[in-house]
Amino acid sequence: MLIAFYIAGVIAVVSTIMAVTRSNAVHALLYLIVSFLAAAVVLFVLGAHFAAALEVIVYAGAIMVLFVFVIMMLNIGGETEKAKERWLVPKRWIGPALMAAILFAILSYAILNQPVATASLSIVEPKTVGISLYTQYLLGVEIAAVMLMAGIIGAFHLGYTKRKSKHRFLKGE
Amino acid sequence: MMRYLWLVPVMPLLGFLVLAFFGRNLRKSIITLIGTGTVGLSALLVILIGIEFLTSPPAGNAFTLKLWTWMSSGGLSPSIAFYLDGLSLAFIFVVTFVGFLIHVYSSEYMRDDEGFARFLAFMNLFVSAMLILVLADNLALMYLGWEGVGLCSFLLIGFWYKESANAAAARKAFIVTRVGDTAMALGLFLLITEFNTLDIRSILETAPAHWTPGSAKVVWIAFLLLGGAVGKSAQLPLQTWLPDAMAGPSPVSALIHAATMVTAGVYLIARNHVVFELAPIAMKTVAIVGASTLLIAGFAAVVQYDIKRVLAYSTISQIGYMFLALGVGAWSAGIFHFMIHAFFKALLFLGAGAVIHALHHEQNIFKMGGLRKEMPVIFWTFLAGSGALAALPLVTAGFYSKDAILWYSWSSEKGSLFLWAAAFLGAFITSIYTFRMVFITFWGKMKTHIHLRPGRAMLIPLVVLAVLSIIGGFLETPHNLGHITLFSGMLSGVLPEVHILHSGAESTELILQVLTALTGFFGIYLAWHFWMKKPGFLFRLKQTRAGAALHHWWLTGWGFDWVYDLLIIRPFTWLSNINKNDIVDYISIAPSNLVVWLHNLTRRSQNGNLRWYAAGIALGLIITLTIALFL
Amino acid sequence: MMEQIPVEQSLLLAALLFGIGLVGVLIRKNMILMMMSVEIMLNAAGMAFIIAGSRWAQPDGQVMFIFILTMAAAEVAVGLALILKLFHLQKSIDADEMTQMNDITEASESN
Amino acid sequence: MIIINLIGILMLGGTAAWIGSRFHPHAARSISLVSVSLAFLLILGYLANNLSTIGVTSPGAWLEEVRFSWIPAFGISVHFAMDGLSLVMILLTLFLGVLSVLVSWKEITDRKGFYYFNLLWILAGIIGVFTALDLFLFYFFWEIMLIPMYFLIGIWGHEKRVYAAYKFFIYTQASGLLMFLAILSLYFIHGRNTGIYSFDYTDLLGTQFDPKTGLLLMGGFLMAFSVKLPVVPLHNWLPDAHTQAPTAGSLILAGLLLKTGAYGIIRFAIPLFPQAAHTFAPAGMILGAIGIIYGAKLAFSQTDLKRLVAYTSVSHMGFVMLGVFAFNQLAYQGVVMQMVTHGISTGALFILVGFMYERAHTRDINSFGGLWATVPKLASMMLIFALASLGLPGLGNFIAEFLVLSGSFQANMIITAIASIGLVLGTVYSLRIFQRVFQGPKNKEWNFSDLSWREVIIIGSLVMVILWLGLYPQPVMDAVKPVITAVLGNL
Amino acid sequence: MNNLITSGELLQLLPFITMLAGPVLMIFLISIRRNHTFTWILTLLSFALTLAFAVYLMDKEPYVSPLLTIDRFSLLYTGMFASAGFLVTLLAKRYLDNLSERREEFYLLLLFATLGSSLMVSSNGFASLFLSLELLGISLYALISYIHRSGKAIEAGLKYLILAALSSAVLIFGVALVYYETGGLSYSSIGTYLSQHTFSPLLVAGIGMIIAGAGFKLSLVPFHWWTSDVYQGSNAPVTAFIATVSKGGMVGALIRFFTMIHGTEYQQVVLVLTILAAASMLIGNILAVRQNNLKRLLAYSSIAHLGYLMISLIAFGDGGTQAATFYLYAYFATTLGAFGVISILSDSQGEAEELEKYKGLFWKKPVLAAFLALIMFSLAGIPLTAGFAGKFFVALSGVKADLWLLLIFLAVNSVIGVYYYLRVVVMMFSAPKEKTPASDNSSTFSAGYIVLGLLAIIIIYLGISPNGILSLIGSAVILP
Repeated sequence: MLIAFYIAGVIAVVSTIMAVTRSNAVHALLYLIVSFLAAAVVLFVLGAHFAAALEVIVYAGAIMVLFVFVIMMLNIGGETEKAKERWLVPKRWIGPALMAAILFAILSYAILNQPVATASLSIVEPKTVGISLYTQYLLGVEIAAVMLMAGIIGAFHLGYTKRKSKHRFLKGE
Repeated sequence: MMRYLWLVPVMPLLGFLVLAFFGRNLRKSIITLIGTGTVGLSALLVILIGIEFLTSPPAGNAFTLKLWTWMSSGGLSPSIAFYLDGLSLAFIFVVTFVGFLIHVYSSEYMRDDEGFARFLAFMNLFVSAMLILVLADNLALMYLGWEGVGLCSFLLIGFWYKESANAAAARKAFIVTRVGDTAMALGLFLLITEFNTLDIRSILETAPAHWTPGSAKVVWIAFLLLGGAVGKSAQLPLQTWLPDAMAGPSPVSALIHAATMVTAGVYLIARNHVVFELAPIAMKTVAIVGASTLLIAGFAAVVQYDIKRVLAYSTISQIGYMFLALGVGAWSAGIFHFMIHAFFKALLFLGAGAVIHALHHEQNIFKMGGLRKEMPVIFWTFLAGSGALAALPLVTAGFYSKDAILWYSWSSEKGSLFLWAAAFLGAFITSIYTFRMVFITFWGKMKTHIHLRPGRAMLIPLVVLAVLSIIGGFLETPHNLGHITLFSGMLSGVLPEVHILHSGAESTELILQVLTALTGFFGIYLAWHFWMKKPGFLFRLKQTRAGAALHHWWLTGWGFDWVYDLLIIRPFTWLSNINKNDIVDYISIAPSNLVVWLHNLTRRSQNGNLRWYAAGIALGLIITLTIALFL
Repeated sequence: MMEQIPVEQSLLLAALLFGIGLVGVLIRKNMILMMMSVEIMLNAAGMAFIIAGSRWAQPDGQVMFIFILTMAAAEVAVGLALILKLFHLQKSIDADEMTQMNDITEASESN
Repeated sequence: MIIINLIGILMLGGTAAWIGSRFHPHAARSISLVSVSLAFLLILGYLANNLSTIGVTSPGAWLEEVRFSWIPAFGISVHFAMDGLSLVMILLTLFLGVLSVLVSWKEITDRKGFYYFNLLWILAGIIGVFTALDLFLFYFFWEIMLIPMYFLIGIWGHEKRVYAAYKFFIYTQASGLLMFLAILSLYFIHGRNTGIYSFDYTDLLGTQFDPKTGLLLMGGFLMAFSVKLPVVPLHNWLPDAHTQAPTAGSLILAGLLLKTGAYGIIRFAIPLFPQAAHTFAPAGMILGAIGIIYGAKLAFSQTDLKRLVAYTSVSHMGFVMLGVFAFNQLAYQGVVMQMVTHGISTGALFILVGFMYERAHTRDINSFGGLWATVPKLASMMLIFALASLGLPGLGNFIAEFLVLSGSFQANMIITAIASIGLVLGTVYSLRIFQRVFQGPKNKEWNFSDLSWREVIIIGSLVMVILWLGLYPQPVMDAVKPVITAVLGNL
Repeated sequence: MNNLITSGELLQLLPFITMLAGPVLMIFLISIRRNHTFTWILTLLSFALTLAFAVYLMDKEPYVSPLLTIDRFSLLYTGMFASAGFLVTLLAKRYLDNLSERREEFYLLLLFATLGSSLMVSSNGFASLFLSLELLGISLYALISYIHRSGKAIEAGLKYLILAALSSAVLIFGVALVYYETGGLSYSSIGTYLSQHTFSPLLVAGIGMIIAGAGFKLSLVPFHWWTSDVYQGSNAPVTAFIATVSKGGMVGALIRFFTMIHGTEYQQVVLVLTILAAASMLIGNILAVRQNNLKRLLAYSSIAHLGYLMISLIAFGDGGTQAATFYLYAYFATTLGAFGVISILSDSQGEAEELEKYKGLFWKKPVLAAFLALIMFSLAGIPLTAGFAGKFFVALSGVKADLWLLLIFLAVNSVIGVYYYLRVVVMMFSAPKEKTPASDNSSTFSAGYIVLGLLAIIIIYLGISPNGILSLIGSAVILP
């Protein structure tokens, strides 16, 4: 299992890096899906089976597909990005990478400076998750539902582009 | 009668108020009536009060009339109160009487001026202020009069205000005397600190017990008061304003800058004689100031060609005599000289005024001449005044008053040979410049057409004053010449007797008198010789470089103005000009500039770029974590 | 019981993913990819929750993961709608061209 | 109750003026004249009724007091009280208030309603400052009087009004905040010491501090008061504000607003922190002397008449600073007299300059000259107040300066001696005002009219007051004597 | 199942349910027939009812569940948010009238956002905090870009979305770390853990990240970047909403969190907060100094104001929470008023955001200008206004806690603040460029004017007599 963790971890990291650096948006997304799948493996190894499943289904499956969909719709697969981005200019990425590295270093410092001895990980069954979701976190689920509703209403409103008449406020523009 | 003392200063004040408020709407005769009448009434009142005072003296030979408490705080409570004794009586007599004469003179002299009412109003105000000065029972009130006369001097010097030069002269007079006044004010503060009162009598009574002679405090006080006196009386080193003050109309010069105000310093010192006697070094300084002033002013007078400036320097010089007298402790001699000087100097100024008036505002003596025959009354009265000024023996009042000073500067225990020598030399120069002026003006050829002849209102005061310049001296004569002591008798209760060191040296006195008389005549001869008979010598002297320099040096009053200009006025105006916009302002604007600078700096961070913002947040996160974890 | 998976290492993995996601947000100009990078970060956070939940043997970690998932979905929905709108308006989804509002062109009046 | 009535009348009057101006263009000025006069009469009536008790109250006692709870949770109450000092200042406020309405009568032509609203609210604020005894309330009024003043300068001022208004506001606000912090810490220190959390002046008197804290807190108070006063390095708002304000604004600024600083020092800064005040005294006196001389010097350099007069205020207020830290009866009497007489004389100068400006539309001293014959009344009035400003005996300012200097002389001779150079410099600039404008050759054929009846009444009343104060200042001095005794007694 | 909701608890949740029921009802109505005015009224009703219920529940038993604690504190905030929402709704009507279609969703989102904010304050653990935060956030994204034909609105929405998501990720990662360390998500369990353990670096990092995430919502420097652009890009009512309700929710949540964990007893936390507060005051004010866009100016000023508020958060135990809440009240009233004026002045020419537009306003629309002047004075902290009282209480708590550095910052920055607030006032009082006749369409403005009138009364009331609110706040204790 440990091996699986490491392999999955490495894949996740590498594919995420690829996802972040690819100039072709579709490629990037595909790498990201790989990354999510690897992350799902990690989650599985960590004992969160239910979460691992959700990671695959919702993240890699639903959300990323949404992204792909939009990219396809806008038809900005490679060219737009390529034309404008000069990728291998260090100026572009060195600062952010440095910052992220520092942040990672700080977090590593914090993680590795643990006064408590290494704890063991245990499996959390989907059942317990389900039970707590519908007992203790019932209100949370409600709120999440409202949140989704808000998201849907928002997306619905923003996605609406049918009429061509302009808003009165914007006629001047 | 004495309870009407308050009316003495109030009468002219009323005159002032009436003229100030309604003067422009009144007819000239009424203006004259009010302007001279109020002073005349005052003079009358003074004479009545004087008679009562002398015939039935009040208790303690002094009379106090308290009107109201001026300000009372923490024990210090100066009042508006008048104090009459021999000294103040002498002064108010001169002020009202000479003042009245000068008012009468002015009523004709200034009649055609557009500011006639204003002139008389100011003159009235001056008389009132001067009377308050001398009648004040405390130093605070005296300070009121002191500043009041300064103000009137300012207003009257600048009476013809449209000329910038006149305004400048007025300003100069006010500011220079104000320097002295400030010193005097400090003296008053020190007196308050010491006694918590400004009441002159109580100060004088308690001072001898309060201080040991020569203690630091009293010396300081004496010097500070002397500062005030020096300023007002145009003595070294604050004498520079008086020659310029001649910018005012001649009656002003006569009244303020000869007869009364400029002698306020003498009055101040005489009034506070106890303080000065407790500070021998201050006394000595007074004497030295007087001696050196009389010399410096005398030399300056010799080269002046403006008739009024000659008289102005002569005034400075004569007041120097008074200071000398005070300095050697000859108090009453000083005061006596003040009175006589008031007569003859007022006379001279009025006479000069008449000449100037007649010659169409010509003041340069070298453009006059030969007026002896044209204006006989003026000539004779002027001659009488000049005689008094030059102290021609026996017949002029000036002889008696000046002789006393010369004698005491020799014989007093505070006197010395040097002081006498200075005074003697001064007397010699006096006769030179006096008769230089007389000869140039009245002898020789007519150079200017006579424009206007003085009328009765101008001549009567001249005659009266001329008479007084002659006979005034008989109030007080040396003991080898009749020994009349009417004047010093009046002052005896107020001022101490002079302590004579060389007592019994009657022969010395006589020798000195004769010497003085002879030098006086010698001076007249020299004046005749150099300016009438052989004017070429002096002309050639002036051509030489040293002669020219000396001439210029004396003409400009020994260069005091130049020094003050260099040391004080220029630095001050320079500072004012470079710091016109207040350097502190720049400092205070700095923070706001800093904020704007920071604004322009930080503004760039809000560039609208999303990635930049995200980076900002990441950076913020790093900073936050760093602080939290590592600080 | 399972093999000992070092907790620190798994947490480090989450932190690393988080960091990479951050780099993505900072360097991508394409709005879609920016959002995608945010998703990486959120996913990393979810992973950290699962690690923590596993550590304490509590379901809360996974519950939080689910909540994060939900939130991500809702956010992506709105976000993509917005990106579509942006594309319609500007014909570009370049983040660097989205600088209509800033303090630099708002020239400060000098007074 | 009279205090509340006064403030109420002014505030209501101001509001009524604003509303009234909607109905009739001239309603505003009439309404405000009526309400200010009413307030003035009210206080005069009070004075007449209590004339016998004013000078003889025991030290520290109040003539009038109102107090009710405001924010009890923090020990804040509405506490107004009036003693001789407050009474004198209120009289001055309302007197100048009436004049300021009269001065504005014709000068203000647009937005009258709002103008008079501001004018009256400033007066109300100032009265509040002079009577508030709760420190919170005091700060409240301290700030309240700024806003209408700010509007007055910023809207009806001259060419650089906005800058001046900013500067005025920011200076006072910044320093006020320091005072505010000082008030708060005073509140807590007192609360911790005694368990009584209160902003009330009477409670806070006698709070003990360690010397450093005391000095810091007094510094906070002094900061605010010094800016208002103003003390020299903090004076820069003043020339601009005075110069740019409309005439009534300058009158109120110079006549009243500056006095709140002096009042604050006497009422709060020194009694609350006696020890610190003693420590600070030499520095305070030096600052005073610097102010006297520096202000005079700057006044001399100015060519803008109003600015010149403004700098004379800096110089004159130096006397206040000098006297306040001399800690003796003489100096304190002098300080109070200076507060009153400076209000009158400088106010009058501003009014006169305002009259000139109305006629000539310039304040440049070099563009005038030789106007004495043209406008003799104006000239004589200007002369009188120039003389007052240089401290001529017989006019009120002399009493003030004389007392201040003789008092401070007892405290510190050298500083006083240096400060008295200001007397000479005062002469220099005062004469300059008068001579440049009214003497010398005419620069330009000005077609001036002399003072109108309204103007004569305004200035004439000021002349009467300054003469009265110069010749018989005793009533004022008696009225404040108990206050001064109390303040000095606390030291 | 003791965790299920009983009817009694349902009653206790009424304020929240109202904010939920309103939208649900509206969705139904929309699906039948769109009617703007009716939806508007319904929204107002929802807010009013929420407020009424909040007031009603004040004296009732508090509701405590594993996720939410509805005590007086949360009800106080809920009431505040509902009132703010009510006023925003009033302002929005005219705005949306000008929009040709789809106006009703605005109200749904507004109610959702308000609900989110209220829930944030009621959350007693990070799970519910996160959810409600996101509820607020997601509603806001859409609200900001609501007038989506405007490029600015879309831009603002996207910027907010990306940055908010980023900061959410940071926050939630921090929460994960804290959870990893303490084994609990609720504040009380974290508090218990902290009382027994020392701070470990991981916990510090976690709390640091939480503060960073919260700092974003509060727009504290250096997480403030979004503020000006979002303020400018979104329409005025929404800006008002962001400035008030969204920030207020986070303030309430922070107060609760810190109360539960006694956060200000930890020196690291205090240090971080101090630096954030100081930086916010300074940078916020400096950025605003010469800003010519009123909305951006208010954005920067809000940064500074949150900085001031942080003082009382840091002072905490010393009456700090009360001061913070009071300050929030004052800030709410003032900010709403400011944006109210902007939305009233906005017309078909666009948003009234350029300061130039306000030139001479006093002579054209005196009432409006006087009101805006009042707002500016309140923001500047001048007496007679709520802003002064707020600043007074903040400073009082700061002095009590001896936070001298921050107080000096407060003083200095207030002065800078005075400058730019006055600039707005000066603009209004300076003479207008051209004499434009006052375009009087007051009938359409009436709702706006009602809002302003109400706010003016509130601002002055709070400034003069803060007693009532103070005692209300004082009684609003936070239950564990």
